[in-house]
Amino acid sequence: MENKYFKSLEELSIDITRETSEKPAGDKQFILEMQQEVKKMTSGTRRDFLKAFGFTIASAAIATSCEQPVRKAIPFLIQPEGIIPGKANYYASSFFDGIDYGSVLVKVRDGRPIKIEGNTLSSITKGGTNARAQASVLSLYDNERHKFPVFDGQETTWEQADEKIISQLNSIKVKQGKVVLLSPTVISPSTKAAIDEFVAAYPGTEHIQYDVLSASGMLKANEKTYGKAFIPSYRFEKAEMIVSFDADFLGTWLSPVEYTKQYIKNRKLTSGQGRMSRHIHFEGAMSLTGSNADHRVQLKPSQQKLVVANLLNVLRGKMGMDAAFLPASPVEVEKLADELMQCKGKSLVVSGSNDAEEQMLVNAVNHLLESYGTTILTDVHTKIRQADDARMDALVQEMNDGKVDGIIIFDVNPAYDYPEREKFIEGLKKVGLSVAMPVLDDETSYHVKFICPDHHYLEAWNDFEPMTGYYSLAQPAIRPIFKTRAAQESLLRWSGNSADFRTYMAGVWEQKMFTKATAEISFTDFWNKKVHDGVFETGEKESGINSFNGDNAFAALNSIKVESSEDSTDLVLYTNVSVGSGKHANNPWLQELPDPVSKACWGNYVAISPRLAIELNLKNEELISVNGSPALPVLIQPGQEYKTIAVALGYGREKAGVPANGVGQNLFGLIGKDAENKKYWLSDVNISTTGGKHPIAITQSHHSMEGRAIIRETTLEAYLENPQSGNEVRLEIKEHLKSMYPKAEFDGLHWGMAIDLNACTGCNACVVACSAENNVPVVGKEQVIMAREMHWIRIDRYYKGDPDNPEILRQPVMCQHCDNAPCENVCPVAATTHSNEGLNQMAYNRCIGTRYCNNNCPYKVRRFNFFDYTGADTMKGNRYDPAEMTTDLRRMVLNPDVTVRAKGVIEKCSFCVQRIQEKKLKAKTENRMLRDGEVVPACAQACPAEAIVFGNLNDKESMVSKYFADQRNYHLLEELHVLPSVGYLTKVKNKTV
Amino acid sequence: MKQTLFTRAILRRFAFACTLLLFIASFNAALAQTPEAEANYQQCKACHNLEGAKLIGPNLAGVTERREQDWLIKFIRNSQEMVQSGDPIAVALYAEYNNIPMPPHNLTDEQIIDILAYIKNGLKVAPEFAKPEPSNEELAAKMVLAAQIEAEQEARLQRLQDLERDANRNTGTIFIITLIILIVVIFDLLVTKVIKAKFVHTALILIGVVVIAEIAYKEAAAIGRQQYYQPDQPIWFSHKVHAAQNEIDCKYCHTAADYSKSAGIPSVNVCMNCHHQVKEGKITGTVEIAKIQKAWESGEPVQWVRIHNLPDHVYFNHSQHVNSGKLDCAECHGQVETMHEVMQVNDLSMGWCLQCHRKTEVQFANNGFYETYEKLHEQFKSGQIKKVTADMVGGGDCMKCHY
Amino acid sequence: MNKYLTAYYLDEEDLLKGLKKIMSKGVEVSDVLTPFPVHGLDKVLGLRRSRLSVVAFAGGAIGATLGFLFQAWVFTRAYPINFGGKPYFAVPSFMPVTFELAVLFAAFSMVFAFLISNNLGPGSKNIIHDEQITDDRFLLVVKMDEENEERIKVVENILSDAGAQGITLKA
Amino acid sequence: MYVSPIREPLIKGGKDYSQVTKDIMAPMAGKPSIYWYVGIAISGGALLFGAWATFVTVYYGIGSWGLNKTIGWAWDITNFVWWVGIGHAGTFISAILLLFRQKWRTSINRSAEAMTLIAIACAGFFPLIHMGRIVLGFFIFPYPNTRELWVNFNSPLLWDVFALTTYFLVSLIFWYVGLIPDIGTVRDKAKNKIRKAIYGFLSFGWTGSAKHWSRHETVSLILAGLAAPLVLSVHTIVSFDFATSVIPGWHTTIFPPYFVSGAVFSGFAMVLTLLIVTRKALNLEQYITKVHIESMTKIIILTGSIVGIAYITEFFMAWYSGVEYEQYAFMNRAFGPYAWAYWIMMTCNVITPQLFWFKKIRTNLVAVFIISIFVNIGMWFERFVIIVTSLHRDYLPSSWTMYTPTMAEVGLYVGTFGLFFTLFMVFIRVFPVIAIAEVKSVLKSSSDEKKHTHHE
Repeated sequence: MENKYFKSLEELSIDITRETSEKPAGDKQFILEMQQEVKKMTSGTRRDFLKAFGFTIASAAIATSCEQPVRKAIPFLIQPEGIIPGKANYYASSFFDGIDYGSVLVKVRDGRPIKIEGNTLSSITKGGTNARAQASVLSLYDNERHKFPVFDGQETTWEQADEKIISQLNSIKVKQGKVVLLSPTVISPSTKAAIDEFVAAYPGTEHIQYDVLSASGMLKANEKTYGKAFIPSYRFEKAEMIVSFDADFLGTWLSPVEYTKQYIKNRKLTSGQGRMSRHIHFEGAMSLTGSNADHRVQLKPSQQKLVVANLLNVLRGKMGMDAAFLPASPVEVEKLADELMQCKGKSLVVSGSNDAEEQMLVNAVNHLLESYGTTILTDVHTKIRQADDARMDALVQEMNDGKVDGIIIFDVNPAYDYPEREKFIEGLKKVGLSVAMPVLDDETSYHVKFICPDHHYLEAWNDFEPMTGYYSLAQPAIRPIFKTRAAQESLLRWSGNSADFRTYMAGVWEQKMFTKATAEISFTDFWNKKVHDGVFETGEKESGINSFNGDNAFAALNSIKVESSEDSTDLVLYTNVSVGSGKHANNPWLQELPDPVSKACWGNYVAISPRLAIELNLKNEELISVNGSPALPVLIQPGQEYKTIAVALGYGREKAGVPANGVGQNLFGLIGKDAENKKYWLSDVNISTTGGKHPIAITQSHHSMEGRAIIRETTLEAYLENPQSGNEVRLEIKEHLKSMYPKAEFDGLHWGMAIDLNACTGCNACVVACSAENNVPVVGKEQVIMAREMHWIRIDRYYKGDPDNPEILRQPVMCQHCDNAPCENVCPVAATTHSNEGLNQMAYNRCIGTRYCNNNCPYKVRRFNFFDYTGADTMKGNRYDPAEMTTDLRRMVLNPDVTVRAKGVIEKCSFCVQRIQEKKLKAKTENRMLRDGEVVPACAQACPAEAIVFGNLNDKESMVSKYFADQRNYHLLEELHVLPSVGYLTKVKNKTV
Repeated sequence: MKQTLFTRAILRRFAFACTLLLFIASFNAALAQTPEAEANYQQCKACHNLEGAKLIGPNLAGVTERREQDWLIKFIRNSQEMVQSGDPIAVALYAEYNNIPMPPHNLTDEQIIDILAYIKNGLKVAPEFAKPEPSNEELAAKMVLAAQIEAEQEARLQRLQDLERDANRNTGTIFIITLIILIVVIFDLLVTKVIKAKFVHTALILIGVVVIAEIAYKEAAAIGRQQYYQPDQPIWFSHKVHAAQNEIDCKYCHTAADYSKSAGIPSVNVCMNCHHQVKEGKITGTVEIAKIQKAWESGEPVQWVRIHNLPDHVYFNHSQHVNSGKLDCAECHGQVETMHEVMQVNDLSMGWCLQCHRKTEVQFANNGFYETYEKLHEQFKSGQIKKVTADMVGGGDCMKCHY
Repeated sequence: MNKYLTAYYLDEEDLLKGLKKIMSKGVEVSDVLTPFPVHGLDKVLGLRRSRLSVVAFAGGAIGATLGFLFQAWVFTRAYPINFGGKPYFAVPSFMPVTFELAVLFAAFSMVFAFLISNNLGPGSKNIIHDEQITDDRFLLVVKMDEENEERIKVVENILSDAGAQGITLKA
Repeated sequence: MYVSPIREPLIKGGKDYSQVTKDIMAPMAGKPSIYWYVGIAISGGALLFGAWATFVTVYYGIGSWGLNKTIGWAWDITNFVWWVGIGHAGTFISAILLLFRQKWRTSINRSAEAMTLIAIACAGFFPLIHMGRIVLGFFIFPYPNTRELWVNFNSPLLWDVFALTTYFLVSLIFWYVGLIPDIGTVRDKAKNKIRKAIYGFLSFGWTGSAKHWSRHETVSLILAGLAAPLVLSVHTIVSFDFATSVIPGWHTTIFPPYFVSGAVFSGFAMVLTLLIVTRKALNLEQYITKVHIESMTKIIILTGSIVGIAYITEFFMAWYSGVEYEQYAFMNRAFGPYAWAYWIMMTCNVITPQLFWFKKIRTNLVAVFIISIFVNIGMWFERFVIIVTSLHRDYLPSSWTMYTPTMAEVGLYVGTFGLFFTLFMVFIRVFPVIAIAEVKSVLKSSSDEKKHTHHE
């Protein structure tokens, strides 16, 4: 992938403000041909593509000279170097929203970032991304972005705002008052430097970090056992035995993309290693990670600490240490301890709890199992959670006590996500100088005097150090769309430094990073190379970590008591892989992304176990209130622990924008607190029905495979004995496949895709990537309830076995590009046909919408545009756009290479044909054959688990051919003899039957 | 590089020789003045004279003695980079020639060395490539022929324009007249009965219906099409003057055609490369050129009217056709060098695309990409098939253009 | 100038009997107009069997051939496209359309032939000798030479002998 | 002429030819009754409802229906197949019964054929309106175009286009050819000049010449010969829409005969429903007698039994094939969420027609009327069951959904009823509802008066 870099901001001369504001900006170096392209997408012709045939046909014969609308072609005044109209560039950047980190490439087409891809140069994310990183490009074009600085609710200029803020800061300085910088976890070295500069300029300043999803307990536990508050880095790929206590490390815990990449290394069997890690998961709610485990144990959160303590106790006993006297474990841990003992040094125990004591116990377990140094590294720190919950609580108290004179809030939103948000808002009112620096509209900015909007990360320079020694850079991929300014630059300005942040950052890098460089001689070379690569990895290590000190842990072990009675009901507050903490709630792609477990989207709900539902006489969608919370609908979730209910955070935004406002309910208020840390669960909750129903939008309503061989699975043991196990039926089916016609042959290219079900975790990154790449419309909650979601790729989820504790099986399904495609035969107008490369083609402009192909598709992967979701229809005023995806701003995210589909046409996965064509053309111009792995569809590119392999089936050496030749390979519904070009590898679980 | 059919033919003929010579070139650059150099030199010609009056840039005679070869290669590749990096000669040159940058050229080292050798040799190709000097008679005959061809092309264009105008004027009239006749005939058949012989009615009705159906069909098919579209442009820019008389290659201005989906409308600075110097034209005098000056000074880009428009559901890529398909621009755009103002000569309909895909050969033997097609290669080698056209490698598939 | 002598019966059996009688006396009955098809009438009048079935067959054959060839041309010559792995020349797929076109062509060609051969059609003006013939009258028409008044008399007598009513001479 | 002594007379009341003409033309003469106005007002209202639903569908999109990602067809194609089925009776009566020389058809074939044409018009509306982009519906015709793109002759939907168009056109000319002599009668009886001119134009200059009659008979017979296989082919091809697909419950080889018999079944039921009312309203009891009605009920028993056997055969085949998807589809039909639809279908189609075995019920007009409506309901549900319950749970359980209709879909269905009855009521005012000439031609052999005279 060719990624370009900018040498300076001045060269970045693409300006799209003219698109969004009526008045042309002063910048004359403006590519208007690009603008033309943008215009086409945003307001003009692409959506009108059938207008001509639609309604002028009748008058055509008479109006013989009916003129076409004049289209303008407006060139650059001066063509910027490296930018060719109509050709995409890739720029390395980094995504960090205070929760997830990802090193990414930004695809920029004609001046607009349109797609996020993973950066393979990063050894943290290794080219993987998650759904939120994929979706982040859409938030650049959020309708509710702050467009200019605001003072007292009125638009102001940056000069005026700066002047007022500086004078107030100075008066605080004079009276020796206190200023607080409230930020999410800061992992940017340059931002830290800027903050330091600010603190130096205003000595009464305190920098407080605030994590919505806190790991404060872990930090404190490590402080107690290792003498420093840090989060170690994990090496799941080195672990042969993984035990997780409610740590959703594949979905939401710390750095899921990184962990997925590691985890999958030991789960894939395609390179013939015949070895798999064993993953045991304890949890109350049903999480993504839990559903991927080999063995999932239901455990109420209030009992989790007790189980960890018992495990520690048993291990100590087995190792001949003195055991404490503990209350009995609610689940049996003897066998688990035995298994762990066998994998000593190759095991990893993690806990998602924010309880410092529990984390200490976990540390002790890991210490006993000799995990430190192999699967857990204390000298490389994961830095993406640094906040101390107690500090934030103290701040809110101080604010209410009038002890804070000024507060500058970075891109955090405590007025929404702080547990006692009312108290925070009250306190904020008492602060003389309140400045917010958000990117998107949020609740907090309604309570501050100054809004000094920050750039979106795709418009800004930035640097990150997510892990010790792993640096990465972010560079602007577009000129700021609105009158925003980098938050760091604002800080610098207020502390009297007039440097722009890029220069400042380069300075920091010259001083701090360049010294660590080995290959480059000049800083310019170094800088250009690093900006180009996006990452800089030094391999440096942390120092000053003590050796393990078990005293505190042992003390904790001894003080364990039973926290809740047997029949109390626990509530788990979790975040999902889509909207997460709610920061991304205004992103329609994420709102419409089905939860990997429940398949529900557009809102939260109370997940409740089937047994409890019967007991409480609750039905799906009935409204209930938990501990007096706002009413939420019930969703009966198989696999949920009997007495545990769960609700997702991140919903119920009030000031986020049309897509997010009023979707779901905000339950941050229920977050509890133990001694010093936030507690994401409650015991002994009170459930009351409030009457009424609220519909839940679920994309899959039937959960059983009905005994069909849809997902074929086996156990590791059986697989080692017979690699075909679980897939035996394939041989039988193959024998019976006969046809009256000869099999079609493809010369040259025959595209195929193989999906390793063992690797796929169901994280949904592919779904968002596909939507972004292919302009898949967002249809909104009502339409999802009507079962009309448009996703070209979906992840089917089936429950198997005991409904109270089922196994979960997942399968990504997209168009299978059958070589005997049933859909093609039935289209009366030849709108869907087969290409000579084995693609099942869909010509939208030919489609008349009979939906016959959809009916005749056994996989039901075709999608019909029931309404005018995109604004591409010929008729005016019938647009159906509940998520406001067709505003001029939002439309900038559209991929110009993919047609925007009109009302009444069928669409479906094209195997990203635009990418195939692009790479074929590249090969042609370079006078060579295509290389295996050169063409990567969006889903495969995004997949952090490397579950999707794409390539040429005619090339016997290609990866996909090898997958197809694997004995685990099978085709979905192959007995129909439709000859799909997508293969699946059987799911293998490391479990004993 | 001016890729007319003629030069392409030459190129192909000398393909082997070129490769051979490129091989030799690594030993002795001065030897390699291939016809390719002659073609590539067209790019230089726009701004440089060999000797005599200076154009936009310095004269090229003796340039190879004046400068180091490495310096020249670098400069030709990207002069601005050198100016910015502070190369003294480059900076001086830049200042001397009114701060007009020499645009970067996408040429290989070999190509540049080749051109330099060609310049050194006084714009002559190496003897082994040289065409025999034509005699006076031949020259005269050639000139006559050229004049004839030009006249023919002009006449053809005129015919097209006339046809289009006539067609526009006439279809409406014909339609209305036919409609009236049809109504009268039907009325007569049923009511007045003036004409006794019914076959007259039948014939007239049949003819009328056919005529009306044909007009309706043609016009319905032409909706969204702009064949013969020739809008007035904000600047009266003559392709004939630029492309034919001044022999500027298409891709000198439409630079992106080789690399991108769109060929690109030249940015104003490209125009200014020449028009810093050239302030008066042969036809319009200073009037039109002043407009581009004005655009340059005011910073308002020129809003040209797009002529060749495809519907939005069609994906067309210039580099696919120009670069890897080695098509001549004229195959789709017509003889632009004969037109002052450009007119769309083809209807750009799907049928037109398909017909071309069915008859146009791909670079099957020459391009490594096609090695993928093993069976086709077998058939090709065994003589089973004589040529491989675009539709044989999927050029007729929907998703080549619609996705 | 020709004149027509008409006479009618009120029952088809009387008609048939009378007609036989009249014809045996050498009167050339040029036409018989009836309100519904009378069986045996064509035999008495000596009408030939209609060849419309030949037209229908020819039309059907043309329709089927054209239909089949057109489909084959489209799929193998004009624009061969791979539909669901089927060969381009997929004969079973062509059958329904071929059949329908055969029937369509057969039916239309025959009906057009019928209309043309009978000089029927929209706006066609045939002589209507008696408006009652579409109700309950069975009318005989005998073409007479105007000059030969004697012969007219003779025929009139024959008609009335045969029980025909309402004998009239029309221009 | 030999007349079977056992057979009941087909035409009662001792009519002569002139009386026949008068009786049959009576509904066309004079001012229509108040009932006619009420009827046309109601059906016009239904038509307006349909117009509204059409607008909503075209303007807002198919989204105004209850379809979803899994169920691409529901009421639209159900209605389409149902109407096509109803459109089978007319041509079946005229063509097949003509070939079999069934004289009782003469009293009912005209109105049945008219009903056929109108029903096909109603049916044809649904494939049009169900298109997502109806304005581009012309793509479906193989016309020469600058795209050089034709149509897909592999598609059953395209076959439908040809089959329906052919069926409609052939039925139309068949009907019209039969009408020509009767229009001649109307023309000759017309007193008003304009009326005479119009009918004169429409009568194509009919004279009643023996030669014309002879050819007319030939044409009718050959058209019947052509229309007979056509009738069978139309529903066969409609059934291909399902039978050639891969969906369990659709992919069934017995569909063609099953659909054809079902179509005749529902067609006759509709003819009964209409004629029982028409004969009463237009005083045609002596022409459309109980004999006619009984004959039709007998055909209903036959076809209803075939349909019943087909239902059972489907189940047997699902079990016998050993295909799990097929088995599930049928179990799901009978016991799944749409079981109610299945049992309505079974009751109405298999059980109720069996009541016609009893002569008392067969000859009781009220009972026949009610049962005929039941059959129509049952046949509608048959198509609903085939389409919706097969689609809603097909291969991958992840995509299984449910379907509920919307007001727009109801509107379209009601609208076609409006169209149907409006056109039918216009028809009875404009053309003779019974084939006058044909009745006259069988009058002697089949009327009660003539029976007496011939037995002497």
